[in-house]
Amino acid sequence: MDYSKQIQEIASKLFAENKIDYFVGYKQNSFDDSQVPFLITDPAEIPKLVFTDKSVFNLANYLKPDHTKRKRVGLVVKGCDSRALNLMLTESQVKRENVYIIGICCEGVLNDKGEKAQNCVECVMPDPVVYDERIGTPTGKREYTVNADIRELATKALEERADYFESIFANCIRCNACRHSCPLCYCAKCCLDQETSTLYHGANTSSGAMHALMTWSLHLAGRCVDCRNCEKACPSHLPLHLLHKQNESVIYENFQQHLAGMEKDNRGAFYKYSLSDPDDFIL
Amino acid sequence: MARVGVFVCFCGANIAGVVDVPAVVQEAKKIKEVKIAIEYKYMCSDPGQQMIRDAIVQNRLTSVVVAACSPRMHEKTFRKALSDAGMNPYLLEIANIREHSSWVHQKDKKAATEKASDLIRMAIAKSIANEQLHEISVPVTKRALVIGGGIAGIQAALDIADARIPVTLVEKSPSIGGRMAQLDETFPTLDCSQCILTPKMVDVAAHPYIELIPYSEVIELNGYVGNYKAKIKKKASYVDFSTCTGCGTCTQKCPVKVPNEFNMNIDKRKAIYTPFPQAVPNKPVIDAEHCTMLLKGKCGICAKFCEKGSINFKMVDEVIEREIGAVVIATGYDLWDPKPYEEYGVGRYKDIITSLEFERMVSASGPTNGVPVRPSDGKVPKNVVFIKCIGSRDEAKGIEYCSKICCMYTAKHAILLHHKVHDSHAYIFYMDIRAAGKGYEEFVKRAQVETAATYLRGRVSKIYKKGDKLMVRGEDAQIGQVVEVEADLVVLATAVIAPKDNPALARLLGVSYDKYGYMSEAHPKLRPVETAKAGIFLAGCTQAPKDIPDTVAQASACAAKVCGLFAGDTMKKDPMISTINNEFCSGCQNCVTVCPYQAIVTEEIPLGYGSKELRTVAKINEGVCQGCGSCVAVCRSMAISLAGFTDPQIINEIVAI
Amino acid sequence: METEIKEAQGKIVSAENPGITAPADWQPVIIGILCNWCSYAGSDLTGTSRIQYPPNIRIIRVPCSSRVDPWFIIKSLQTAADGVLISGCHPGDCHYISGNYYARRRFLVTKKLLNFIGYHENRVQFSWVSAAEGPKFAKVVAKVTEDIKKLGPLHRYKKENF
Amino acid sequence: MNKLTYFPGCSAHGTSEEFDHTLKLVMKSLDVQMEEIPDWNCCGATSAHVMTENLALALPMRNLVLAEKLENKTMGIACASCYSRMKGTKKHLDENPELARKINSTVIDEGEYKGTIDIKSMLQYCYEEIGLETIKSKVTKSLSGLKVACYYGCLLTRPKDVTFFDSPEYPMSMDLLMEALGAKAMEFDYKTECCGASFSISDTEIVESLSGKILEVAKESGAHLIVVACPLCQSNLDMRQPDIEKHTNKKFDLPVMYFTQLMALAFGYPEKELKLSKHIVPVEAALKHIGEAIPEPEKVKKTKKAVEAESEVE
Repeated sequence: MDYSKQIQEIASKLFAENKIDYFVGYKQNSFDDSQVPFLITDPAEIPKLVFTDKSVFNLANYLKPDHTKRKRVGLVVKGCDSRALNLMLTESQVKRENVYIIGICCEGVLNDKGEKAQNCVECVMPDPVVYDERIGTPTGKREYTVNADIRELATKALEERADYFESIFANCIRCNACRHSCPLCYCAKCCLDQETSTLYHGANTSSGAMHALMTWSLHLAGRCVDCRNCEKACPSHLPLHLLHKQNESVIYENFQQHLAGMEKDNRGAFYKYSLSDPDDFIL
Repeated sequence: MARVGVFVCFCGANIAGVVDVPAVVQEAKKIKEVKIAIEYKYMCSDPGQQMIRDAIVQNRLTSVVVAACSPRMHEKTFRKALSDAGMNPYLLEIANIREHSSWVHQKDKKAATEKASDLIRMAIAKSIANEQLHEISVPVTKRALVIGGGIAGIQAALDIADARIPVTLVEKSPSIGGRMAQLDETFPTLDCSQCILTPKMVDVAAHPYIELIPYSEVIELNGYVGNYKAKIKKKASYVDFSTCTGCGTCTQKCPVKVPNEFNMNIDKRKAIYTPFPQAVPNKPVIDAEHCTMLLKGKCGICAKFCEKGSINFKMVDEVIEREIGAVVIATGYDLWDPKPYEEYGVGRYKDIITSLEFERMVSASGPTNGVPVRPSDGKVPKNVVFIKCIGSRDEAKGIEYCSKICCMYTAKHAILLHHKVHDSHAYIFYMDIRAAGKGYEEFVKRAQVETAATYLRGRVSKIYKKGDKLMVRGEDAQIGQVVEVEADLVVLATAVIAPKDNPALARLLGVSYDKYGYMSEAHPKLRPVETAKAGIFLAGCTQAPKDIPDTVAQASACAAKVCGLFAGDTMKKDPMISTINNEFCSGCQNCVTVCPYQAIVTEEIPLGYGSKELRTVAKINEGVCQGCGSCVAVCRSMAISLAGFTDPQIINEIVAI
Repeated sequence: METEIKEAQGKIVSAENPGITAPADWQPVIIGILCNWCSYAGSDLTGTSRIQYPPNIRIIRVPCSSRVDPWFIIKSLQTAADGVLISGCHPGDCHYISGNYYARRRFLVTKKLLNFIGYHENRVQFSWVSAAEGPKFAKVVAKVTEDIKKLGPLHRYKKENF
Repeated sequence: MNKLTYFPGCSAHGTSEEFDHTLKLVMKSLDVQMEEIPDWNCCGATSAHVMTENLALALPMRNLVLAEKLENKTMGIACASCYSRMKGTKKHLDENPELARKINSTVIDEGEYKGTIDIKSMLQYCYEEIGLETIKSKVTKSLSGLKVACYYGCLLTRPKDVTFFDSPEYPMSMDLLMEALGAKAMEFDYKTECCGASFSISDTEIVESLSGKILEVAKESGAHLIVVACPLCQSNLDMRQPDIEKHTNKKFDLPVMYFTQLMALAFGYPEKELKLSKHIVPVEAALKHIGEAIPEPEKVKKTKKAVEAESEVE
């Protein structure tokens, strides 16, 4: 898929009609064939905008900083990105009138190995759920499948899993890149922050990392849209999606098939309840 | 640097008998923040409390740990001791080493002692993180809203008003009086219901502190205890009460006839009507569903005959607002529809009626002038069969619970029948006779002996027609045989059920209700008149089936509660509630969605110091917050903290172990 | 997986984490977080009715089970606790109307997540205990203690291990 | 041409031959093709389930398995107790698949039980599947003038959560069916009372008292005859009637006919087709009433007081 042309046209139109102050899209990376997020204020730069199956990042993240928050922004979102954006709207982090959303009916993006990324293979909603303008042909909601890695890990012995995760947590350097890259991690004070960490998680150890990442993933439980920004940002390449997908699968099967950000005003699964929620695990 | 005092109680042998108190005290002394650790026989005794007060002063303590019984027991006692010593009472922590150690590990003294030390260490750790808290005082609007003008509502309103507290009494029908007004005589004394009720009704109308709003409903309630705002919808009566004299000409002249619900539809009333002669207020209203003028624009006879010109067909519903401090719910009860009893021929046989229909017939002011008659042919019945537990205690057809009053009023009906029709005979089929109450058992005896009513223990399996008689076939369990009674009239003691719009009202008021639709009390034994929502109280059958004495008692209890609430100009409130740190609040409003009391609202604050731009943050309404902490646990940015149970306090406890 | 404890020369070895042994008389530490209105009152009743239960549990009082943030559990496992028990009012009985319903959702997800990263499911348990259920509270504590004993001491992610 | 899988039950070929026969006639003129289950067996009623539960389940189950082999999925059952056993069994098996598999594998060789059959009593079939309108349209000889008391017996509508048909206590389907044929269905309170069938062999006295009561109330209702939908009811009320009359020294002579016989009559079949010779209590006299005019019941005279009340009313 290559929607660069359309996006450039829309961008120039928006600037021309003075509908936006910023436009956030993707541009070709200078040193390899990957792409990077690209925020432009000057229409002259519009030709640099591209969108292909290498446009991996979730740009909703760029609505977090105050300066974009308060400007009129034109934004390119894929299915998953739009779900994140939807949740940001629901949690009133973004004013709807401040964003002009260009929704892409996504055909899936590639991972570093050049094959279709796992989250795209397992994608439940390739079409944008919120947009002003839609590009491509919608293919509709797909059936939910439990993440392959989760299924595989579930077959492993408890102890094996424990060792595996201990090794993961041991490699966390507590740089918080995951937090910064997540569009839904907009809190002013975060469970990952060091000044809270002494109280909450102890030092920079696998123990601390376990505590920090677990708490973090629980803060995103029922909200994570599986865009994998965190994973892409992680310098030690931790498979962070495992924690999120695990929670997602539990929530999906137990809480009325809740999926984050699918509809407007559908908050995370922890902010509502049903009388019929499972009770058998309680003595 | 924290300076903690630890005070360990022997509680006689209750604690010391199992826990090695001196050892525990030594353990406590090892902790560096602990400035003083002492033991005493009974800490809750005056000398015990004196020890604490002295220690606080002498050691300039910053927090106090009392290791004794459960905080649910003596927290208040010791808090008082602290404040008497000039210390903030909320710097107290209690280590529960009795209920949680000495009493439950009596066989393992060593473990019990270790556990006691741990519990104390936890309490110390927590107390170090304790903050000074101050009771919140909220202003009170001294006006009560009473919903429902039956005997419960009337009693509550009068008692509150007699304490010179203004009351707004809202009744949805045109007149107050409720079910009791429909009754003829009341058990167990057989005094005339009307005679004892109508004076109270008049008092309500005349009382300077009562604002009676008939023919209206509460449609909205906002705010919190002491500071509620209620919206009340006054239904259009099409009669201007200010000018109407209640002469009744309109009612006489009105040509439209409608089944009379006050008389259980046995006879008819007019489209413009007062429900019953003693109605309060005694002003007619027009029933818009049946008035031909309102429906077809023809007629208007009432208007022609009204000398005062009080009829106004243009009148519309009006919504008024009242500021109130407390609410009393007294919506009463409905009766269960016995239609499912097909084997009795309910609905097919006119001569099978419900108890309330019978009640209306024997009522002197009733549709048959106090004489029971067969609806089918108007003959006066000789043999009358009363069947109890119709719908009550019946999982299959009705509801599980016992309606409580049927045994008594059926006995009453037997007696009344005897009074009205001397040569009649009453047969009563029953499952049990439940006559617990002052003079109740004697009353039942009276029915059995004086009026020679035949009590048959067993269920009726069948009613069938024979000529113009109803053959009632049932079991007499005491002789273990099937018996058949030839009846002229069958009276079904149908179950008491919650009014059908109770759930809607409950949701609107924010109180909880049970599966039957009855309003739920805060505690089944110890808080039977309060709801879980502060400032809202329950009177009468809205909470559960009750007889008149119980209803009146509960209504007066509500009044006492309301008066207590209004005792001061402000209300003291436990300070253990949530507070929001704007700095960290990102305004996601997830806390707003989880708060069970709608205690969290949003406010706009400047983005930064002196900045023009605004941002949204959550705001706790002190008066409403009950301190459950739901919001704290869902606040990812840790912007909310719950006084008394802050994250540092709890974490300190965990880490201390 | 097999979680029975093998007796090995007067030492107990948990099959959950082999290599970790403890003296045969090892006693687990269990942190219990109870809601004030039902479970804490229930535990008080257990006391007043003198019903005996294992002394391993250390009880923390919170107003409502909905106050329990998942990281209290994680924190407990990271520090002294070998197991955690959290108890609240029965569904429908919550003193705060709906608190325990929200809590229930968090608990399920937390329990599964912990199990996913390698904690045995019995390490963290939940119960509904009403103010009237003194005997039940004793039973619950006994059961949880028994379960944890089977699992042996918890070694992973303990702060002192680093 | 609708198809219907038919389970006659043992009595259809014996005591209730007239039922079976007229049923077939009626279904023919209603253009329903009945397919009798090949090699069907006893439903186990009244005897099996007092002995061993599994046998009581196995017997009907085999019939269901056989029925599932036929392509039509609706089964019509003549006898009320067969109906009750079949439908009860199906419910039980569907609720306990484990048990179903067990019984299936151990005693039933005819194939695997799927639970795909929809079971209806013949009355239910006429009322729900065919419908009163169609039935009305087939009537060539109205039964006007004939007063009937419809007796459903205990099993046709009970238990409610097994049959899911009509009211368990005061059903009306047969009454309406009779009205459709032109007859007048009388108000009859004992329409679902027990006739004592299960004691019809062991303790006839009980039967006599119970059935006696039913006859008495039926007579009281002013009916010329009783209409039934179950062979056991029929034999109890009809065959035992002389004894009951002797026993209670009351005179009833209430013929007891199957609803299908009356349908056949109304559909214009000659009387001889009804096999009236099968009846103990002679029917002919009762059928004479057909064509009579029924006088309107005179209005009940009301007392003065009632009239006053009325005047207040109208």
